[in-house]
Amino acid sequence: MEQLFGNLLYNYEEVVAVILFSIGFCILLFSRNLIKKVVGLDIMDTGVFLLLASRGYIAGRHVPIIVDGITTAEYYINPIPAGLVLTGIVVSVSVSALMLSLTVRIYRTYHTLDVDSLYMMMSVSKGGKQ
Amino acid sequence: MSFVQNFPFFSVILSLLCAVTSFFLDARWAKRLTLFLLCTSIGLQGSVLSFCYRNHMSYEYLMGHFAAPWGNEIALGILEPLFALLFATVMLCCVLGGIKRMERDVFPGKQSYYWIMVDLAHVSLLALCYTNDIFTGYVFIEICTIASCALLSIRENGRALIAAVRYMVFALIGSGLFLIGVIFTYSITGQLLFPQLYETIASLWEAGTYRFSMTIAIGLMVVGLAIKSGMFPFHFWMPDTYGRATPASSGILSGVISKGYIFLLIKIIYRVVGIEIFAASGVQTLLLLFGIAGMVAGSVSAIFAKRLTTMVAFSSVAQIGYIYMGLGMGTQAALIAVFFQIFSHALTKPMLFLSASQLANVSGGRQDFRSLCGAGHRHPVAGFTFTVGALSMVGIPLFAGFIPKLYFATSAFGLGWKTWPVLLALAVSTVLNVMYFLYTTILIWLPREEGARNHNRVMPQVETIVPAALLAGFNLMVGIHSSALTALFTQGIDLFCQ
Amino acid sequence: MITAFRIILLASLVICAIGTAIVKKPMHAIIIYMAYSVIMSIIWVLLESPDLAITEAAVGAGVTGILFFLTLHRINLIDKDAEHDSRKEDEGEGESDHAR
Amino acid sequence: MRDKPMIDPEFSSIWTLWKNGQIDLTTPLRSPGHQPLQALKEVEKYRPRHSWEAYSQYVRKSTLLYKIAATILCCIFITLMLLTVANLPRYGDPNAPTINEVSERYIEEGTEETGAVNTVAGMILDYRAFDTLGESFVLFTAVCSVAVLMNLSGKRQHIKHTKELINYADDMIVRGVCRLLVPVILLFGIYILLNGHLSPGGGFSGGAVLGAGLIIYSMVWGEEKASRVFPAKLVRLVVFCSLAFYCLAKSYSFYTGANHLPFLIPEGAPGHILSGGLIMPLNVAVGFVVCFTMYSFYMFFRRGRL
Amino acid sequence: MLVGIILLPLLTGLLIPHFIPGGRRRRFCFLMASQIVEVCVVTAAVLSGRDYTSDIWRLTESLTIALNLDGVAAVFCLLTVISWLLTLLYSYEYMQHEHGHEANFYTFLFISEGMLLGTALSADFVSMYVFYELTSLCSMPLVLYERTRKAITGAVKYLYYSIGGAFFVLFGLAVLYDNTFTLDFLPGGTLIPGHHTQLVLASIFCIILGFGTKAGMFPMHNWLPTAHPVAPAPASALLSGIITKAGVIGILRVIYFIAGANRLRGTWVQTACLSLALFTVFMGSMMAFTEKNFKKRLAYSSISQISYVLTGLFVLSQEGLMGSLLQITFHAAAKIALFYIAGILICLAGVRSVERFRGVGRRLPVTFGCFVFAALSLVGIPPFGGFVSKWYISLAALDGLPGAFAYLAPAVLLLSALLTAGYLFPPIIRGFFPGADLPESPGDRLREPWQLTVPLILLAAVCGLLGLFPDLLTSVMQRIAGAVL
Repeated sequence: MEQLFGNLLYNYEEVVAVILFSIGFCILLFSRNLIKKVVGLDIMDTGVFLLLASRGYIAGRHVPIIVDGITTAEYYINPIPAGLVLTGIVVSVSVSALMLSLTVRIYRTYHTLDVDSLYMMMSVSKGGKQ
Repeated sequence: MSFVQNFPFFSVILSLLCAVTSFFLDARWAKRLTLFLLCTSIGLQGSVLSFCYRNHMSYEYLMGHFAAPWGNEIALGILEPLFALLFATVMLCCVLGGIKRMERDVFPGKQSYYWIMVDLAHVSLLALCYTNDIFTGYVFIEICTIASCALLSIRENGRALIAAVRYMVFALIGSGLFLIGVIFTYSITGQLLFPQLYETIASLWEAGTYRFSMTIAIGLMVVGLAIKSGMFPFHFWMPDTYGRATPASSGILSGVISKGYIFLLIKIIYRVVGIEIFAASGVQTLLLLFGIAGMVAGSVSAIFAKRLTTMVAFSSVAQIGYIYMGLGMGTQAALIAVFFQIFSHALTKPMLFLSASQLANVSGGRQDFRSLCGAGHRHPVAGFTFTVGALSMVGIPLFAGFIPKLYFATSAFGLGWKTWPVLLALAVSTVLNVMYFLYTTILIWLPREEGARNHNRVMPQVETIVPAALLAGFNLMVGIHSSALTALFTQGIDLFCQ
Repeated sequence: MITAFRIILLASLVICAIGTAIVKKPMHAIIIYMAYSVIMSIIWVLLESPDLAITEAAVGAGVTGILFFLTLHRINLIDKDAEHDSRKEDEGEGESDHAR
Repeated sequence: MRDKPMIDPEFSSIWTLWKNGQIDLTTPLRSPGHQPLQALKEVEKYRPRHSWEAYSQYVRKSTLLYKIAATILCCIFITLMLLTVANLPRYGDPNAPTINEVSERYIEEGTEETGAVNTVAGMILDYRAFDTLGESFVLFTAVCSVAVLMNLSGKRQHIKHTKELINYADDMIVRGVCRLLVPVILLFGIYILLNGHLSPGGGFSGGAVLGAGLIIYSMVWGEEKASRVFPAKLVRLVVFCSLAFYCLAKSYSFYTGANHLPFLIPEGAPGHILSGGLIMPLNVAVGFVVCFTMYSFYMFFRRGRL
Repeated sequence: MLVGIILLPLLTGLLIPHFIPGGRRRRFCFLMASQIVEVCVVTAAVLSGRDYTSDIWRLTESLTIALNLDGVAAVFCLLTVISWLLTLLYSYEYMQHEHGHEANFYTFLFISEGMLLGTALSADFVSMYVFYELTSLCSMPLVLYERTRKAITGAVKYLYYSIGGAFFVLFGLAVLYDNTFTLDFLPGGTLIPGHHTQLVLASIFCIILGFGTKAGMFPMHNWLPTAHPVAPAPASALLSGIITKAGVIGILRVIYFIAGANRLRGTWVQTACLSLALFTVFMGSMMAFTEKNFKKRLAYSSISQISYVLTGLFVLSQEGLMGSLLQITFHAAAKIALFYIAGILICLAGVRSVERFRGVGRRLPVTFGCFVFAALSLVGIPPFGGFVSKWYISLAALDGLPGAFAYLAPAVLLLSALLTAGYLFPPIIRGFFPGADLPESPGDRLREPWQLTVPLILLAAVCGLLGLFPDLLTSVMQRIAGAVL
């Protein structure tokens, strides 16, 4: 048990990342406002990225940019997570732009951002027409 | 390295280029470009498939100058081109069958975007089929998600938009979980390509270190893909998504895109994790239970559905339940059954959606079952295709749906306690399928005494006949002459799991 | 020292996230989220990956925030339009309101 | 539930039909006219017609179960996650499994093999270029979908009241600051873009900075002016050209790599601006894509068209 | 050859009613011609004595669709084609009185004939299953023909019961798939000895239940009285005369060719099935006795009569098999004749319920004459056909069955024969002797068209003559049963 907590204390970045992810998850599940849902989505993504980047970090090493010819791997951190996170950030911005435009369209159609009222509209609008 | 082996890569690049070019063109040319692309890609995949089948070989294709584990690469045997071929063919049939309706649903200024999205969905499916790198898989999953959301919401109708939001929320949760799974796997193994991952995971499991994290990582990846492909407890986005989109899109979404995710999942199970570790990690049993629950729940809610397309969409919840049940059984026979199920469902469901929308059209755009009485007489082609699809879904012999049911039933034995739930679920779900599909079939073939007059009977045109005939023909072909497919599957599995 | 700084940053990150969760108005949530992104980009620097820091600062704090604000702006515009239309409608079909 | 009668009474599921045995063919169905566009309008113009609180009460009741289930799900999820994190290799551990031959080769031979001093740039643009190709197409897909959703060129969708915005260009301070700021931002972006293979940054960061600069520009001096500077055709053309160039260049290197043909692009001496083979042009292409993606996001949200 | 036998009616049904120009008469001549050709082909194939076998295609790599013409198949095929021939002749006149799309009727009539022949001819379990399902599907539109509420209800009920039964069969098939050497039909059975015995027995019981659905065996008999009366008379004649026998074929094949009589003899399966069959015999007669609507009464009587056949099968002895084959033949003849009569009564005299039969016999003497013959044969009065079969079945039961069943079975059969007499003779008597207190005069004699009466008379003659000279059949059936056991 204490070994477990010790590990948790060591991996505090990852713990924070997981907590962020869970907060985003909760916002996504519980918030009734579409815009806040999108915010939650972004927080979720950043949590994931923090997790990934902190996996690549090594204490006391430097940016993986080769300066004055030192090419020993012990001098630099692991470059792979940085690249993956770069991809992830771009993906997340595209996704949130898409979600926001969906939000605007929905507001234009139904004049509300509240999820429950949206479902009410769905339940009472004439579903049989195409 | 013979020239044919470049073809998968060519098809990927070609469809990327087509997408970019359509961004610069108007709708008419974009349409022609997309159709050309789909036909070409069918040709390419077909030639690759025949090449691999003749030489019975599987090979890695470097994407760049650096071999694994340093560079990206794609790997293919027999199964990958086979499924790519299936996906391209079904997409072609969908867009052919849906063109007229799409041009009525989508605002003319935006139709070129529709074709771009079809191209992008196609390329992402190809990449999901061929990729040998788990992170590439993630990237193309995202492309697939965004493209399918656009395909869904391009029909600017309120319900479709809400459906799109729901779909996006679930899909993004899914890809987030998948990404976390990938990260855990990476931080345990330090690898991203399938073969190296396989070796490292096997050795780690032997050593017994990080077993818990490994299990959780596997579970996260599986659950993420399962959410995106609509496994039972996470299927809430499905009915509206499939029921509200324009028919071509619903065909593509339900027939092809979910299958793409499932194929990636199968690759992960068999080529990254390895089936023994997958079974040992206990995720397998989970899949079995959820699959069985989905088979029953999907059919039940289909019986209570009030619109035709919603009913069809719920039935695909049940059908995907079959697939997950098969993955949960975990034997090779079950895997073959799963492949058959993927084939039959991918060939049948678009047919059902297209014909359902045409039937609704001739019923004055209404989808409730009473307006649909006798729609088959008003639009004979659509009625015929719907009948074929329904019979296949029920699992009548000679139709494609019968083969997977038979294989599931025969491969259910010798699984210990799993045997009886599987058989029971098969029984229940078949009976339920009969209840709604055959009933609907009878319904659409009933004449409407009064109503029949004020609807003019639609004379079938070529663009409705051709895709319908194609899909129905494929369906019957799979149902009647399945031995060729079985041979492909067995050889493919040998190459796949080595 | 650096660890303490890092921990402070992470704590404020969590606080920002929780704040986003609890505030009512979307506007406030968005502002807090932009602060969150800025903190995140500092953390990227501490994690020895400056490319991420630049990208996060430009994308997360910049573009995404602007997109959020534009969304709110569009929504207000739509409301104004709606009032506009409804005024016209009410002049047109007053009795239908009584019918409801 | 108040909203029951609103639902079309003609609707009946298979179950209801099946329960009472047969389809009633005797009563004539109401003959439906065939106008889907009309129907679509109805759905779009729909406004709620009955009391919200009655419904919201009903929703509370119906969503309570969902809330409980979601809470339980979250708790289980968090615990599992924490346990997994506790079971991972330690943070900052120099001999974690991630430090293996892959990352070592990226660092040690990366400069010779790719000619890029910035290992990350070399990795994403040469070793793992297929991912990055997909990534830039994610952006492209997003632009197209946003265009689909936000494009106002449809009928009955033009927005009034656009004049009610504050016109920043009249404000002297804002104008002056931005006149100083925007060129600097753009220069910085270009610098990051061009030095992507030597210093931190690269296509994505530089493109994002450039995009931010363009957005500020068009915010201050108005979209009209901005769209006169960057007309829609131009934006499309640039995006098309850079993505096409990206595809072709990468497919050249993929093809040569896979078929083990000689790769004819010179690597150049590491550390110089003209080095790294294809990396710098690719960075520029990616930068253009990202920049104009951000810009067109802004424009679509702002005025509904490029 | 065998493929031709199946394909000919299929193509006939698909092409001739729709694509032959000219009037109803011309089309009908074509149909008749092709049916006659069919009869000749089948007869030739049977008489030539060689046993044809042909693999059509491979469904999966292990399951093939194969046909084989052995004794049992020969009996069924001859029955089928001959009764279809007569029915075709009958329905030419009859269908004028029905309103509906006649071409579709002929289409599905012929298609279901083809599928039924396939069921009889199939050489292994899988192909039989396939053809069996297709038979149920293709015969469903015949019930649906009139498209009234009742017709739809009947059709849907028929469909659900058949598919449900078929699923039982599929389940059993899946079990047998890996507990048999092969799924081909070999006399004596192909079970792997001592291999999950209980599981195999259970699956065989499931299969029997599943096929029993179509044969109207007790737990799932309920669709018959709903579906048969609503179909037009020719269709219902075939449905209850021949198509129900598809289930009988299935049970026969499973018992004697997959499981093997010796493996089943004395097991709980035999006991359970016997008790079910006997109960059905009794219950069917009772229900028929209480039923007023004539066609419904006939449907119930088919339930009981077909369970005679099943009883004979479950005896698991050569005499039993022979008796049931005889019973199949005679019941087909008698029941088809009776349904023809019901059709004639409906379309000429407009009489549906049994009470209104009074005096109809005088108006339709020929019909009622044949009615007498058919009824006597169905009851099993000595000189008539039905007697022979029931006699053999009872004999087999007496010396073939263990313990109480040996006496119970003949008693039940006798009782149900009495009941049969009870529900068949009163209508005849009423028909001929209305009694003095007839409220209004029954009306003068009606003209009975020859297309309606000729098939009827033929069938009645079969009932009579084959009863007088049973050796014609018994010797053949003896050989067939001997070949099986």
